Amino acid sequence: MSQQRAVKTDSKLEKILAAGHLAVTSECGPPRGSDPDVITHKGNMLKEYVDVVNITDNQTSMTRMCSLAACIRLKQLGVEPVLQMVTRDRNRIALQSDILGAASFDITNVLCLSGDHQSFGDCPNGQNVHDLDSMQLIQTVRYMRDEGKFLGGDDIKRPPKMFVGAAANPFADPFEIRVPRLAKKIAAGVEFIQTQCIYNLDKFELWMKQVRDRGLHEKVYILAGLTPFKNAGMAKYMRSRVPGMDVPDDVVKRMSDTPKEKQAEEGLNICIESIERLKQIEGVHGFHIMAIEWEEKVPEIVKRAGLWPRPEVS
Amino acid sequence: MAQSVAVKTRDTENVSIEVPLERPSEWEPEILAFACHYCAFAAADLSGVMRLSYPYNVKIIRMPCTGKLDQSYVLRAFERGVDGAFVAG
Amino acid sequence: MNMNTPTNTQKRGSVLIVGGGIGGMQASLDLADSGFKVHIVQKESSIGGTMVMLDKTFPTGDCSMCMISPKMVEVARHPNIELHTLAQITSVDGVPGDFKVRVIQQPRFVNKDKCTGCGLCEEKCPKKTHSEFEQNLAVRKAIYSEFSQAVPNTRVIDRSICLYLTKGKCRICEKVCTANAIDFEDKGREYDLEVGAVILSPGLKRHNPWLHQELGYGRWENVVTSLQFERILSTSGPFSGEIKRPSDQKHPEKIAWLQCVGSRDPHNANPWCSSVCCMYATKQAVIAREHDSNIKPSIFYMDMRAFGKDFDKYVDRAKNEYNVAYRRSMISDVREDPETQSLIVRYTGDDGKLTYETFDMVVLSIGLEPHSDVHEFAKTFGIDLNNHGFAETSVFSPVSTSREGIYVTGTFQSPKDIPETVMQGSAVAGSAMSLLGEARGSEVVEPVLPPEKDIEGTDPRIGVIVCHCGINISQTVDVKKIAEDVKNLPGVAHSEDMMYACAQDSQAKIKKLIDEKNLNRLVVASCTPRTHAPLFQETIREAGLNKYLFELADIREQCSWCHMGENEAATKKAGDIVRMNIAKVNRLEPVTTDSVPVTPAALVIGGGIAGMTASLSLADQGFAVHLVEKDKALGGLLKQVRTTLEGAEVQDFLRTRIYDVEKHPKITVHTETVIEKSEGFVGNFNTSLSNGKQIEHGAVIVATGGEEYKPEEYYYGENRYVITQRDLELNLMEKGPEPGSSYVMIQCVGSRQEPVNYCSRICCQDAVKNAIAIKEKDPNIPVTIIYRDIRTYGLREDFYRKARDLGVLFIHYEPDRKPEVTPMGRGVSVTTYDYMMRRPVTFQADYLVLSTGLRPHPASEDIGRRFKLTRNADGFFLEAHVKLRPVDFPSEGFYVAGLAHAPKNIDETISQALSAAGRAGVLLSHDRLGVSGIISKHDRDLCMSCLACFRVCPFDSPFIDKDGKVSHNEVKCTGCGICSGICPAKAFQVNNFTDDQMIAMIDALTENIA
Amino acid sequence: MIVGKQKPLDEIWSMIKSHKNVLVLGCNTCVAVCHEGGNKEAEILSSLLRMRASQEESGIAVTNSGVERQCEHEFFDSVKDAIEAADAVLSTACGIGVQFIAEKFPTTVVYPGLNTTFLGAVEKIGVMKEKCQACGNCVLGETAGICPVARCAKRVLNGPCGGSTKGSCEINKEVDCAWQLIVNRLNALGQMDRYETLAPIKDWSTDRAGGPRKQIREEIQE
Repeated sequence: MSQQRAVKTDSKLEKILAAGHLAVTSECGPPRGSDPDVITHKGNMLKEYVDVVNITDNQTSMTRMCSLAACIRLKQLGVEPVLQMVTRDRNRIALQSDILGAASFDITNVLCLSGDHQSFGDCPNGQNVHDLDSMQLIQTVRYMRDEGKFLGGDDIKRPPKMFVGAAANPFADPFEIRVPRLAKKIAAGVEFIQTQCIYNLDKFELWMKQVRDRGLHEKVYILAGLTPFKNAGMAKYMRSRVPGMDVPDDVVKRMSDTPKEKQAEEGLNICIESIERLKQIEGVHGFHIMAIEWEEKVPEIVKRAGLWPRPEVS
Repeated sequence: MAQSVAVKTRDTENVSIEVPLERPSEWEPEILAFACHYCAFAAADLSGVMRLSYPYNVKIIRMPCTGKLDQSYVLRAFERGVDGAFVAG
Repeated sequence: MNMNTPTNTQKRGSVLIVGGGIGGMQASLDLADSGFKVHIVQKESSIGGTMVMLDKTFPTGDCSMCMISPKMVEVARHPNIELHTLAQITSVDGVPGDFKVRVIQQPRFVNKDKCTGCGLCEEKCPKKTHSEFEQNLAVRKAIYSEFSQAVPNTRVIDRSICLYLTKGKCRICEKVCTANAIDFEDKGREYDLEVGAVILSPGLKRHNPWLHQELGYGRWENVVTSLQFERILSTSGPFSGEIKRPSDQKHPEKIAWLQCVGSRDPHNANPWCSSVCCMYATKQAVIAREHDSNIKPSIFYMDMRAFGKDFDKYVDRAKNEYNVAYRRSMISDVREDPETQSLIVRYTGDDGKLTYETFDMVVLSIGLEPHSDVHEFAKTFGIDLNNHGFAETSVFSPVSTSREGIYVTGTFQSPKDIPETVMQGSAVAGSAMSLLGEARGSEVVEPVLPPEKDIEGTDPRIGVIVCHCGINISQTVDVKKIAEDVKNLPGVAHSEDMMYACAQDSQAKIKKLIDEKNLNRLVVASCTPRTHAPLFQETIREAGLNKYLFELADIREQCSWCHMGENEAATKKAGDIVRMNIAKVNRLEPVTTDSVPVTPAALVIGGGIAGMTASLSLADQGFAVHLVEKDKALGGLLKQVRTTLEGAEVQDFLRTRIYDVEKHPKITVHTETVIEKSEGFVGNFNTSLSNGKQIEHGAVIVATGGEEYKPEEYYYGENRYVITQRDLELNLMEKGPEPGSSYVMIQCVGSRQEPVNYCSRICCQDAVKNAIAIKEKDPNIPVTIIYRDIRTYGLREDFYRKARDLGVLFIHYEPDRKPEVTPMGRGVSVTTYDYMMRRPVTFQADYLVLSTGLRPHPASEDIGRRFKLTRNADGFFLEAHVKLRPVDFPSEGFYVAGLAHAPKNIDETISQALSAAGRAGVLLSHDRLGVSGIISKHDRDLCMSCLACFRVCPFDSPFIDKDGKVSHNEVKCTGCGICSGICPAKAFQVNNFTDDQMIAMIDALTENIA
Repeated sequence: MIVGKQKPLDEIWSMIKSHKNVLVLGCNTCVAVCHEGGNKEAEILSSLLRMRASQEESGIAVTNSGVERQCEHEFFDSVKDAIEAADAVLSTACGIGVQFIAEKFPTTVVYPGLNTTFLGAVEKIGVMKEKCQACGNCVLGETAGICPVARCAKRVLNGPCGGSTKGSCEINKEVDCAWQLIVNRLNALGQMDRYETLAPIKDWSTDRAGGPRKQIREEIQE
């Protein structure tokens, strides 16, 4: 496994990764309402089986409970959250103040994203912000942490100690700039990456090879994103409707060839097989299992993929 | 106002079109034609040469080409009471 | 024979044209437009020839009359053309450049100056007879005009049947004629004409199928000739376009066309192929189905000869879209079923069995043949005829007869289609111009006109003339009431009605009125402006008024003639039409037309036979020529051809042609040169060449030629026994046929199948030529030609027969069952399916000869892009009009000749080159190019250069000027007004169609309802 | 140039139908070039409104006129009394013209005939596309001449985002992904090495976000 690296924050995820273990993270979407139990229920389910849990920030521009509140709920449950922040909805003042808010609850992981365009969500007529873009947000969080200063230049009393992450989509166009873009994010200060869900393993391996060629896998922890198919319909939807998603035809065919009642199980098998194959790829430091509205299956996946029990770090 | 009815056409879902009012018997419509000198105007001449007969309430304005038509001609005609206009070229 | 023989006598600036068909008309217009006096002598009472009898033409389906009637009107109205109808030539003396001809004109019995063509006499004449024009399917009177749009449309009395002229009774026509134009004392006359050159375009007679009793023409009523069927199709024909059986007027469902009636039939009719019947039969079948979709057409033929441009595509569309059934078998006889009067036909079906099929109608595709009096005709003009009775011409000078200074065009030279006839029309015009070059303009008198009255700032004083046109208008429209009603409209200074506004005396009266009443604008309410506006415009110009201060209100064709019997409504409508035009004329302004200088030089692109022939003809006409050739030497594709089908030596001819071009003082040859940059417009081009030269010229002739297709099929290139026709011709010439060897040829290699779906027209001739060459040298060498259709059209049919007589084997193949070739040790074996014996047959061939087609030259793509000349889907240049402007491009000043336009034979290329030179000569003969008055005027102050006009103008006349703003090139403008329709700033206004004039017309029309 | 789109006739009619005497005023520069609000379109619109009025038997009088540009004081002199005679003006200029009339004729009601849409270029006749947002602080020098602020749906300054597929933006196949164009151009110019330099956080104070802007040329100011 990769060698030890210095730990800069109290983030459990950073410690696990620095210790060279394969990290496992998951994701859950906060409710479209104020009921906290949705978070606590999902938190408890994932607690034993993953190291940290991402909380999405108004994913696909659908208005939901804010990511910060859900993270605080998880924190109170003893589950380490990853605060996702999109630059679509807040300008630089709101972003910095939310980071401080999260830091005050010792939330130590943040994922910087541009966010989906508001026309996908429930308020297509709304104005978007995009004061910063995702890379500039990475710079901002690292500046607040390492320099202890606001963007405006003033000092921050008790600066936030966040382990900074970002997303990466090896399958979006134009393919030839996807690795340079990762390099750019690293230059901006990103420390861990959670990739888009992987179905085209060949293309991912090619991307990883190019990452390794530039030695980027030693500069950033890369977590391979996975989403098991519940049924053939979901596979077809992901292939055609979700931008930047690369679902090869043979995977879709494999799903649609299996009879209806067995398709969920087949989806999980594909996920497990992918994890086995991803384990062999040098530079993959862990898995980000996004079981959208299927969180209950994460334990089974983690167990069957031989990633259980989770390592203990102090 | 004229009522309209929804009609399903080949490539669009129900498009609403005005239902034409039924025609009062003694009504004489005023029709105006904008004809291109080389083809439609010549065709009108030929129908005369062959003594074909057609209703008299159409009058023809000669133009160098139908491309010369300006919306303001047609609108002017409608504003001044013309009931129907066609462009032929 | 050299193009330009020096003669000592003084040359005449006039030309005699014998025959007023489309070929003669084209020649007359080209010559008259370039300053020559033209005399057209026509045997019948009206010009028009065969084309006016046709309903539609292939391959576009345009209506024949709409294309030819504007030409006829132009001929009748042209100041330099004099029509001698009902006339014949009896003798021709003199030398090239100075002939004296004697003309005998039959009496017309109607005074052409008085007769206005109103047609009252014809209506009242009691004596009827068969109408020759309607092919005896309808009747005409003793006093008649050949067809409704005859030119001149003066009536003529047929003295063989006129009751007065035969029995001294009747004279009704004289009584009813309000213009007292009837003159029974007319004796006709005899007179001489002195001309510089003579052009023979008498056309041809249709074969009379009465000879073939077995086909039943004349016995069974429902057997008609193709020309009769053409009249049946025509809306102005006997059944006004409704397809009916002559026997019971019922709508026929099954119609059969029998091809080659009187053609390709050496034993009891004509040996040659008439070239046009396959295509007109296909067209008639297609148009019949368009008239009546439940017609089921079948065509019985030997070879489907669709060799022209886009002809194959037309036949394919007939097969697939109009499901015309094509049966490859000849019909020997037609029997009638007495009860139904339908016709029974017998032929071998695809399954080889004899099949009987009943048809409601049978159309005999009759061929063309020389007039019966052709020998006497040839004697009069002192020209030789070939053995078939056509004018004797050579492949290399296809429009010159055996007698110098006498030329021939059209079907009298050999059977051909309308575009080739029109091409030869312009070609003979070009040749006559070369002969009489320096006499141009000598016999043409420019009318002297008084200076134009300046009406600036004066109020409108409009004269309104409302015409009776005999009774044509006044029987339906109350002419006097209209003249009265408009008397005190704003701007009207005088209004009166006249019996015949277009008559000579009325013209004089109008001029007097203009002077007396100091009128400055004129409205005439009578017939259609399209034919009569120029007449009145010239009259008011002669009275000192700018000719654009005039408008003609159409109250005959568009009112009285189509609302007969509804007098009250028609009068009201006519009143509206007259008021509308008065409102417009109130706002008319005088239009000054300027002109642009023309550089009397031409740029010819391509040094093949087409480019060289065009250059020589233009140089002989006196114009400088710059001939640009991309290769090292002139000659083009023809350098690889040894002899023509007729056996003439090509290389000798080519050498003399190159010598003539290189030594001609007026021609500058630029070899190894291409066009660098070219700009300008008609008459004023400026081109820089890759050899650094900068040339100014007024016209461009594109002769970029073609390229032979290098086959990839049938192992060509891999097996040395597989050669092309060119290779075979070369080694036949050098070594002759190998004794004991055998030859197999395959036709249509790389042609007539998608994506190259056109016929290259020359490969059948090449195959037959080479086959004959082999057989004549060694008769027992087997030669087999595997073909789809042998298209040796026209007089080339003789050589197809000669090849068969010499023992050449011809076997038919279908595209879906192509011959298979397997290479052997020596030579190849070829297997093909024989439709006669209904099984495959195999030949051992020492040599497999592929007849490869022609492709457009790759350089044409660059030339097309550089000069914005469009090309069709196959890559050949697109002419302005497939039938009537076959060598012009849509944009002025550009002409095409040779293979760049479409594949063609050597003589056709030479004809087209002469034609292009003729057309270019017409343009370059003017030192200034007048710009028409009805064009768009651009106001730069209103224009904000939004470029909308720049993008939509079909003639590229708006351009971005040096100051970055849009300017408008009036020379290129045709006045269509698309720019003024789209211009957001209303910066464009078309003379005589300005927005305020159009709005004024609309307001006038809607006065009583607004 | 400034591009606008005529409002639907129903919306315009509902605006003006309560008035007695309406003047439709065209502007003959930018919105005339895109055939939406020029003097000619004003004439057509007024004719349509007159016909609508007659269909609904309302006694409204609709006249039309036009000026060269509705963003310059002096051009209004020629139509001053026409405006004052009307109790409402329907201006088919862009938003600038409508507000200019409101400023110059305080007691005259003014309505917009157009929706001003964007600053754009004429791709081909009849097709206009947005190219610039006037952010006041141009980055085109760094992005090979293609603006991510105006032409990327999420104004990503270090793009492309994860949603770019086959050269199109995630929101709509018809919209080009600006960053795909930038990458193509950088490739064409052989400047791909510049792709990895991080674009700094942008100063939006010069943009509309910084408040309505004013620009003064000292030397030609009266």
